[in-house]
Amino acid sequence: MSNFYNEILTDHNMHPVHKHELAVCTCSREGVNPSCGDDITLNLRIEDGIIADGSFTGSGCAVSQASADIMLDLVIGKSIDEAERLHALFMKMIRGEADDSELEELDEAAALADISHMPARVKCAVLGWRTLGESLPER
Amino acid sequence: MSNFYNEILTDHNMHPVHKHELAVCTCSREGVNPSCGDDITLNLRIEDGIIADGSFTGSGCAVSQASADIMLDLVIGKSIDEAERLHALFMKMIRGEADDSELEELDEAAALADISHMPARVKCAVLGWRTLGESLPER
Amino acid sequence: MPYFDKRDFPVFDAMPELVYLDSTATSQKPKPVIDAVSRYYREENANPLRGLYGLAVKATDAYENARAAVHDFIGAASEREIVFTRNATESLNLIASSYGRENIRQNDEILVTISEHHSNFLPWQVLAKEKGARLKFLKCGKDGEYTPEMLEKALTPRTKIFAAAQISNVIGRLNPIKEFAEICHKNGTVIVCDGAQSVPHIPVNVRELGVDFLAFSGHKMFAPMGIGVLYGREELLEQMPPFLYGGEMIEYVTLCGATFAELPHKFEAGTVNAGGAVGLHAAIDYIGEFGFAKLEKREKELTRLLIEGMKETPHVRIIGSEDPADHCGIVSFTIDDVHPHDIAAIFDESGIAVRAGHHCAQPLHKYLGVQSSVRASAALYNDRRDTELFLECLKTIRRRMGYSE
Amino acid sequence: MPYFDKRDFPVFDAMPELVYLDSTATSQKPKPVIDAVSRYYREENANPLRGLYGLAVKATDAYENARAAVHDFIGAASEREIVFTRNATESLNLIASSYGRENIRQNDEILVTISEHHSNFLPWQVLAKEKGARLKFLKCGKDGEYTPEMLEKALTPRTKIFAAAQISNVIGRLNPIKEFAEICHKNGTVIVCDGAQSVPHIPVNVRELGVDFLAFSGHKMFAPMGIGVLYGREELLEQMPPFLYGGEMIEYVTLCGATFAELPHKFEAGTVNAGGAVGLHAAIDYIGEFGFAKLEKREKELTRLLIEGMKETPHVRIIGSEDPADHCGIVSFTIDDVHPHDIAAIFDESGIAVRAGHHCAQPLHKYLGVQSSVRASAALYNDRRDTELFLECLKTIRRRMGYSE
Ligand SMILES: Cc1ncc(COP(=O)(O)O)c(C=O)c1O
Ligand SMILES: Cc1ncc(COP(=O)(O)O)c(C=O)c1O
Repeated sequence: MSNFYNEILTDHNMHPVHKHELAVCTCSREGVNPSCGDDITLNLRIEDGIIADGSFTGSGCAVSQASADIMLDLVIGKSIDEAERLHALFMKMIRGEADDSELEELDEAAALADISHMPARVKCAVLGWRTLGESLPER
Repeated sequence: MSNFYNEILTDHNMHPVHKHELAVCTCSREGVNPSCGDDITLNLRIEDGIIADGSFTGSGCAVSQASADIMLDLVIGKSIDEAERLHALFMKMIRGEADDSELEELDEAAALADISHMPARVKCAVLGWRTLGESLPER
Repeated sequence: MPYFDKRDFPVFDAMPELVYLDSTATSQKPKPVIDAVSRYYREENANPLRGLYGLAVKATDAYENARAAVHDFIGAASEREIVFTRNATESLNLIASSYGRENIRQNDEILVTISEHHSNFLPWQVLAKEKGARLKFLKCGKDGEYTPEMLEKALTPRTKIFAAAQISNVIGRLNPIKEFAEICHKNGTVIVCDGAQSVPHIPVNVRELGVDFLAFSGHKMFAPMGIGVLYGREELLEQMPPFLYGGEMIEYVTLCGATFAELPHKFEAGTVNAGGAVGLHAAIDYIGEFGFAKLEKREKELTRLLIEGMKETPHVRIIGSEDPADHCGIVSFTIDDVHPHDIAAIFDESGIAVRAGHHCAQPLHKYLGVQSSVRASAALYNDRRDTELFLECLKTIRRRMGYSE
Repeated sequence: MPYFDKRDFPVFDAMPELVYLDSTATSQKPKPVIDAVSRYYREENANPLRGLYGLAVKATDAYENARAAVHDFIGAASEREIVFTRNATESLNLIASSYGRENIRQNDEILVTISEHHSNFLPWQVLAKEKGARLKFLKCGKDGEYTPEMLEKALTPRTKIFAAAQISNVIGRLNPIKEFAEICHKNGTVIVCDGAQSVPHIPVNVRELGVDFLAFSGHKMFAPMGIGVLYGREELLEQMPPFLYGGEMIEYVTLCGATFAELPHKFEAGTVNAGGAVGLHAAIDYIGEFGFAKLEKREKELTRLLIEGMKETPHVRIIGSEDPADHCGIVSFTIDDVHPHDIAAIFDESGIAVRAGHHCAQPLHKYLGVQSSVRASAALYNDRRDTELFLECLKTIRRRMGYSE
């Protein structure tokens, strides 16, 4: 826990790649954490079952912002199925149940693994992913 | 405390002298302890500033009944002033503040001295006296 | 390793001669419970729920683990159904105030048993008055019993709530709550179960019983004072408005309104009693290690000794059934011609702690035609010697009050 | 003999490196308090108030002696004015529910300060809605101050209640409650003082202040959780209906009505928290031995160190006044570009416990135009090293978040 705010996290927080409006989007959804005041809007452009593009806007702590940015890095270009799978994987990691190969798949998102020791912050790390889960079409 | 229910107390409880109606009385007053269910009616005949006669009726624990009976033993025939003084003395004893000579003045009522160790029963011991105090004319 | 008897309870070190037969009023506390609370304050104390630092995480875990333990202990469907309160009284007031105010209309009926503790009676009386509803009473039979048939007869289409103790703190008899719940639900009636005297004595499973609400107190089951539980079916709790306001029970607050936190926090206003919850958790563990099978066996045996001795003592009249099997560790009685307060005082002179009075059940006493009564109650720390000393003293009481026999 | 510093507080044995700067949320507990509670359960535990045996007399004495201690501590006129509750939140809800419901009519006004804790805000919001009354807000100046003039302007002939904290848990500034009380009484307005943050930090005398009600929590002043206090002027408490129903708060109960016990028992439903009261008593004794003069001096000194260091740190913005003299051990702040939750998490990585969020004062944060803030607060167990470590870490935060300075 003694260096949770590593470079990956602070970088994505200070210089988010995906924090902007999205001109063309097929779905836009707000996610909030009342207790933290975190508030993001996730925009996705889904085409032929593929997340063709995505962005987010909003405000909140570094954890929520960086996590959303890292998430978009991971899922843009992926199929909905694959995004669902990564979503499930991320949740598994948060519960402290992911193994090393699974952490590898999560790439930079694995930087958030230690959040499982900070229950009050889990909501922040999960906010983007939860909103993604709610945005993906049901099947 | 190990023999609070002495003969004086049980005697006055089983064979009260003053527990009866009073044909002629100048004042009759009810006194109750809601938490115990003790309930007595104190009848007094006051003539020329003297408690010429008195009685009580009602029901309750041995402490409340015996204490009322002992009290009437003490105050019948006494002046109102003297009854007031004994009332004050009794209260002093209950607070554990009476000295030996004062206890002597209280005669059999001194059998109740130990009640000060049983706060929940103080109300019972005091019921008759409290009602007496409320019955005596204000001055 | 605990001994599961007097030796676990430090009060009997402090007062080795004490014969404590008033566990129905409050239980004594075993060392593991006292120590768990101290340990919490020595090692884990912080304000739970919102803390962003390690110690607050520990405090939150301690508190929420206690909730999980309660949830397991009474077989709730979800931890969201477990609300921590101060005591059974507050739990019952919460139900009447939040569920009751929201759901009771004029001319509705609320049914309570005649033997309810004031805590499961006054809140309904107040509610009925406020709403213009009718408060009705289910009366027990001569052995203190309530049967499904009695309940069936008393319910009407207007009966919105039925409130009943699983075990009355005076009669001590186990009521058929499972059957009651079935009958209530067929009638569209919500059943509120007062478990203050059952949860400490028998295994209680809310889903098996099928009750809508269950209330109980920690202090009667070896936990510290100041912690109690309200169980409510999630579906009902979900629709209920908050009870008290402030602290972590909110979601958003603005100048003109507020939205509220999720269950169970919606009902836990202000800083929670984490120390108390930790104590309750330790108490549940203590009971769990002992096991209800052994606990019930011991209490039944003590009850049998008490009742058999009482029946042999002239002028002693037991309230409710004379069959020990009908009492769960609780026996109330009177002695002819001797006031219960005097009886208790004489017991006290012999170092025996029993309760006397109306036991917060004035309507029952009135119904039975007695002013008050004496109550002896047993718990797992009592032993045969306690019952013997009690019975010995019992036999002397009329004599000590001046009666020849 | 206590040391009156960290050494009295076992949590610092368990976590020697802990820098605890969250006493505003809850205080740590000194050994004398933890031990007093254990001792109560080991030696004096019974259900207080109605017991007819020695142990119950001890329990009653323990409980009522605690009441007497509280009465002395806050200078109440009578012990009848001291009601034990669970916490300040419950005390405030009790006032709103019992006094408020009875006395507030349609179109009346209730005035609260914009910086009130939700616990002294939501109960009034709910009451106002229920009664069709108007809730109005007294806004603070730019240094977090409230002046008598501000209050005078805000009161109208319809203002029935004014609710204000003596010290806000965010701003940390002492409000002129005595002057407020005078102004209120001239206007026929009842003043409710939230003492949750003042009673632990400064001598509070209700008669000198002239407040009608005062609420505070034990757990913020070294006592265990689960015990709080409501002070009310006897004349007001006397006319108020009960709050919760059941247990020793009754006089007579019949099937169709009830009469209630005398003050303060009328407001204490169900089995009381004697263990908690004993803990509060020990906490009052602990503070008393230390003395407020020394306590205030130490807290002032720590506050000065904190604020001076903060002012030297770029990008740190203090909420309220920048003058240490205007803070009673409580300093809330923000750091440019860094979210308070991240700030608290970074402090936690250095073993420093501070709070972040809205501190149950969302309306104030909205009014100040910030989402949330970080709060550091000092108590008598903090020392110069704590402030140094705090300030050292504070200086690194922006850098650790990737900012160049
Ligand atoms: C000013 C103020 N009022 C009220 C409260 C509520 O106190 P409690 O949570 O102990 O009820 C607090 C504590 O959080 C406070 O700081
Ligand atoms: C059957 C029953 N219900 C409710 C209560 C109230 O419990 P408490 O005083 O802990 O709120 C009691 C205990 O006195 C009880 O015996």
